[in-house]
Amino acid sequence: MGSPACGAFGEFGGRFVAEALWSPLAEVAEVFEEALGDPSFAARVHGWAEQRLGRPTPLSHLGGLSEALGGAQIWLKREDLLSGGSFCGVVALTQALVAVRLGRTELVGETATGDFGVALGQVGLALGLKVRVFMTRDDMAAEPAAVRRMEEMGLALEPVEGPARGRRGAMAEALRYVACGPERAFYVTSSLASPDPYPRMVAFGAEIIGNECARQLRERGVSADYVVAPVGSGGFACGLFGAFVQEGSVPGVQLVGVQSGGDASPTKGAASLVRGRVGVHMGTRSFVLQDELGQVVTPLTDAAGMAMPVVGPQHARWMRTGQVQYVELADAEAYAAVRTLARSEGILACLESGYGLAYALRLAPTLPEDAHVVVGLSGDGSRDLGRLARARGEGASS
Amino acid sequence: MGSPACGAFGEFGGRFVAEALWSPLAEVAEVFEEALGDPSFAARVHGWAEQRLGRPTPLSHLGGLSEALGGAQIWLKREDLLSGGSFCGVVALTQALVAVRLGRTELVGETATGDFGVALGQVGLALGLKVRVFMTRDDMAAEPAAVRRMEEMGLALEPVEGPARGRRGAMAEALRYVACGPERAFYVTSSLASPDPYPRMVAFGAEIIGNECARQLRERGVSADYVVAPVGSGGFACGLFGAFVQEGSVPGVQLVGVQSGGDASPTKGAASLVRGRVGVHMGTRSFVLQDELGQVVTPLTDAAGMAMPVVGPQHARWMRTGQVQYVELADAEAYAAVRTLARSEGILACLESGYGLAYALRLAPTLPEDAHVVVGLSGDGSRDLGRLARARGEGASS
Amino acid sequence: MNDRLNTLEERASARRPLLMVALVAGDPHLDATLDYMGILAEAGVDVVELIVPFSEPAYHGAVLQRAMARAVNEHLDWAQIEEIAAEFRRSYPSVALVVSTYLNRLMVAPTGPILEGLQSAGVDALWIYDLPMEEAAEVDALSESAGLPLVRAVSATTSLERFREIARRAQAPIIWTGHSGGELTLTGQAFEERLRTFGEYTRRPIFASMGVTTGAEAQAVVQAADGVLVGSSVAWLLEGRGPDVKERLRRHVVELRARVDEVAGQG
Amino acid sequence: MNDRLNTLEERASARRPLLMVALVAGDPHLDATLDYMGILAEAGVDVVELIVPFSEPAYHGAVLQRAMARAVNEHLDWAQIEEIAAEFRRSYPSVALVVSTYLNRLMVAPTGPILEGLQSAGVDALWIYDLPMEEAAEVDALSESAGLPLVRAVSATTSLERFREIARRAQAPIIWTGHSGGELTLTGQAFEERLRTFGEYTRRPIFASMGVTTGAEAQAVVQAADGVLVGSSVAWLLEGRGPDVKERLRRHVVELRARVDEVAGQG
Ligand SMILES: Cc1ncc(COP(=O)(O)O)c(C=O)c1O
Ligand SMILES: Cc1ncc(COP(=O)(O)O)c(C=O)c1O
Repeated sequence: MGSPACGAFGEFGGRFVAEALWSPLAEVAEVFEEALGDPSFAARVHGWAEQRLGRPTPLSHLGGLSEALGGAQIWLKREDLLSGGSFCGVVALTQALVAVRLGRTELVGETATGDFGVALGQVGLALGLKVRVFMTRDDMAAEPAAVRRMEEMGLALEPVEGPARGRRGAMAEALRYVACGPERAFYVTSSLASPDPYPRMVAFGAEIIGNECARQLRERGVSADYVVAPVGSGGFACGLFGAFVQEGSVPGVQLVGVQSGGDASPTKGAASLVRGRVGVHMGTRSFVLQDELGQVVTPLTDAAGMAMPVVGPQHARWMRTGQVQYVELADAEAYAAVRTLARSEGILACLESGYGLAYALRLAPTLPEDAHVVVGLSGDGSRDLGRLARARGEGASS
Repeated sequence: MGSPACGAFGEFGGRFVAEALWSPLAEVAEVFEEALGDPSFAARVHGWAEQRLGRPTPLSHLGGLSEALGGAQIWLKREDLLSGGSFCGVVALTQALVAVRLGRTELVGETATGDFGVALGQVGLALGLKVRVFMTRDDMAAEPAAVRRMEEMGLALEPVEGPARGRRGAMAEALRYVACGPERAFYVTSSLASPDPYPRMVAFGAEIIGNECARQLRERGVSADYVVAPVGSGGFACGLFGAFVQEGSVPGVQLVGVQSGGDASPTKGAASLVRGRVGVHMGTRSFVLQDELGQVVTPLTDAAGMAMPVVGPQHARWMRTGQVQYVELADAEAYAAVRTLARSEGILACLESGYGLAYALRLAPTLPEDAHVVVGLSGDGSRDLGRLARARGEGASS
Repeated sequence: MNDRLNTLEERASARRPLLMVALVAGDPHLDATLDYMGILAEAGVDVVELIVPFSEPAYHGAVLQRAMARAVNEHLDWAQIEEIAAEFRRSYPSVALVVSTYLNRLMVAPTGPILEGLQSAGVDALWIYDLPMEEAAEVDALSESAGLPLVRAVSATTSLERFREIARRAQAPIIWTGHSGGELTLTGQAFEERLRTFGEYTRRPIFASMGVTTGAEAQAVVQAADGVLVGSSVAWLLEGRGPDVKERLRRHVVELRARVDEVAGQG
Repeated sequence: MNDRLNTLEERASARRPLLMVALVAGDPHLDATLDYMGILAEAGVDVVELIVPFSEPAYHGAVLQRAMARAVNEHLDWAQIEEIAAEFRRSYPSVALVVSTYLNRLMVAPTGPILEGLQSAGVDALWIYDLPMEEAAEVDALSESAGLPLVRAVSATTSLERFREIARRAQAPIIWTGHSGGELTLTGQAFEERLRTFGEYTRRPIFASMGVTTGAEAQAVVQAADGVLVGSSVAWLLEGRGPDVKERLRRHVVELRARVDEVAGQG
């Protein structure tokens, strides 16, 4: 089946939802479009991002590691420095400001690791909104610190029962809640793989990251040859690539999205763009990891942020047009890359970022010293310390 | 006894160390003074602070909370947003760059919560230095995540045995290690209460925070009536106050340092400036919590960063001159303030910051709406979540 | 429109309340499903909804999510669904049959032939939960050429204007999804008023899915709607199983039928 | 300079190696300390160092840290220290006595009177661990007017130029702090050379504190230094206690004395 009618990215995207959600989402889309045309909206987003979320994050040149690798200069866009994942922050912020514009009084979202729930609390409470967060019982048990943090903020935390299906189960519950009270509740998501207008709104928030990065490169007099980012559902990468993808705007830069190949056995892993087929899941038409019957496959990967069976529609289009190259790397290589970075530069990246890093570590030695490779670090590795230690114990990659 | 000869702040400060450390510290002082006269040093510090540590941190106006309190406008300097305590970052950075200038190859420091050890790793490895961190066994057991993080970075972690005395025991061991190899090892500390030139160096790094804050206030067209900060050994407060304390430069601003009064019984707590007497401890002449025999008293407070029996000499001087007002507040009030901030604005501050916040929450309603109170948040409250939950359980303050 | 769908409209116009009951295909296995469909037909349902299970049933509540999770393990393909539909049609030529699923399950192969296969097997209409009108253009065309009309859903968030457009396109029953897998989105009077208003703009029967578990609730629903759709209470009954599950299923549906029929000719 | 300090200088000039042994006052209690001091005197030490415990012994190793932690519980004030010094002086008029502590303990009251009290009680010199020359101006003046000279420390990080300034001010033995509570900072030849050079610039005897635990080690130290300071091995022995602790203390010091004396007249 062909292109979606609403919020299309070429043949991808769309608003594939139950009827109960159509009109609420249409209303959100309408207000979001209106906001895009209002310069004061962008100013508010940028003001809050700077004054409340602590943006911009820096761009760090890794002089030592680049020299050790003996090739291209490696640069990191440092989303790891802001606590809790600054990607979640800008994404929650943009949507929360749309909610305020719509006169909604309650933000409703789902969280898997807890980061997005915390981000919703940070921006929602600051804006005087109520905040309700759906999280599966399994995820709650796995992330007690994030749960405690949300409790301290006084958020309404909704444990989701039923077959444990990570973010997807919680998302369904959150949407259902919104469908019951769309005049006050506003659905907010961190997933680029979502029904229109969410992929557009997530990208709008996340693009702050790429715009900063492009400006920082200009200020440092550097033109990037490669921009590399991890791709789970793809929000962070979409934001980082956004400033570079427009034809002509930054000529000659190769964009690379790196997905998790799990333990490197071909039928597992989370590389939706490499091993998925076109389908509709989570309200959007995109690449979906699925079996021959159309049942969605649960990806197996150690990186929490990468375990998504469907990718944002922007990436599906960029793969089709060839504007971005997508590859998969095994978990073991991501672990090794995280460790290399920690030991050489004292920067502890999250495992998710390890896939992009690992690609850069392979790539840099093949390039001349005046080439520049930018890697997007999407977050800090505190949460992965246990996994890193176990992976080292198993000798997976040391 | 009177004023110290070296690194004096009025009658406070000095370099009260064993002979073995005198010359190494004198050499550090000399190079530090030379660096202060070299504009390229300041440029390097600021460049790394921005490009590697992610400074500046934002200044946030709390519109909602200020309105709810019905008085002065509350502003927060947001050191909580940078992971691991950005105060540690700038302080480690400044000293590490002095070490590089001196041609030293190894940074040696102590850490209690682990934050400073991580910060040493971050800046030391980036600068191509080896990093050795001393930490008591008790502190290591209490902070497994920080220990794992330092292990991932490949730092030389030195467990300190002997009577558990937190940072003080580890500091003694670190200094002793440096005394054995002063031609390669460089001592680095996060404590403002330390022998010269460390109080000057710590302040030089931390003042970046106050300078940013003063500039941000100017940019927002605001002139602060109060600047409030928590004071343990006082490094963070010293950095924040630095830009405001010079007579004439910012007229009319009242500076307030808030210490922990522990459980509010008069002989406990950590309020060295309120309840201490002049003495020499940790190499500096300042206010020391001590008994009538001159034995140092271990402060009892729930806030890790506040449990210091001696305060940096700058604060001792400012108390004498009246340039800063110092008060103590009970732990229970700090818990309540952290919770109020979390619930009203979605910002989870560390318990340490709760003392300053609590003061501001008392103060704001007594002031007119056009008054401005700036509170320095020294870090994020992830580490205090367990304590907060227990304090709530005990009904201490809810 | 085929005879069975015509009959539903006629009954609705005659104020004879309609009963639709849903079953998850393959819960717990395909043969059982055929037996259960027979029981529904014998007990007098007007329409059987045969749910083709999907691994991600985002718009179903916990009971049907569990039923689908069980059924997914049966790995049913479209040929098996056609078979079961054809078998049912042979035994019960006059009971309407709606197949329902999520869009992704129709995208594993060219969709046109899947629709044609279902139509030939005697399926009367297809309900795709996550395909709103605006995104349906292509499926509409395929549905038209396959002669397999789409069931359209409406809800509490559907404006009257939007309802009229949906109704204009509808060639099969319309379903009011009045509970979103859990809570009712409109209750009591508001529900009745909305249904009455909508009813004025369409001749298609409107079934309401309201989380009904008892005959009394079903009866209340058909005071306002042309018919009632009962789903999770049946899946819940089947989940318990045990030796007398078929008899309990039969009694449940007979009770629903009886209570619903008490409303005949009223309103 | 008093007679006892003069005697030390004369012995050093005559190449008669000196022995100084340290005890923590109040470990485990004050009476025991007086007994232990007597044992040292009887066993022939030239100098007793009486360590006044401080809660934060930053420049001591683990053994003396533990000893001080025990002694801090005895809550000794300066009057008690004076008493014990006076008592010792009455019994042993010719054994030199150095009192040592951290600066903070001298700041609880006007420092001049504390120094005067110690001097009157028969203390020969005062060693303040954390008071380097540059910060000592005021204490120097008080020490001068009280007639209680300061022991000065030197170390591997002390330059020759700095040593000469320290030596110039010294009115009492100088102590080479050659280990920093653990590792030696200079070993073997380097240590000997440095001591020899320093020795050329002062008439004050230089005691070396080198973590000595055995007679053989003590003997090695006095090959290069005028005397040896033994501290933690004694504290370690006392820490074990048991019924025969005094006898073991006596034997340890007698052995140190004997081995040290074997070097007499050499070098
Ligand atoms: C201020 C500053 N200077 C230099 C560097 C790295 O310098 P180089 O590329 O010369 O190693 C960094 C890296 O982050 C930096 O922040
Ligand atoms: C951009 C921006 N606008 C506004 C505010 C607060 O606004 P107000 O003081 O109007 O509540 C903040 C607070 O941090 C902010 O960051």
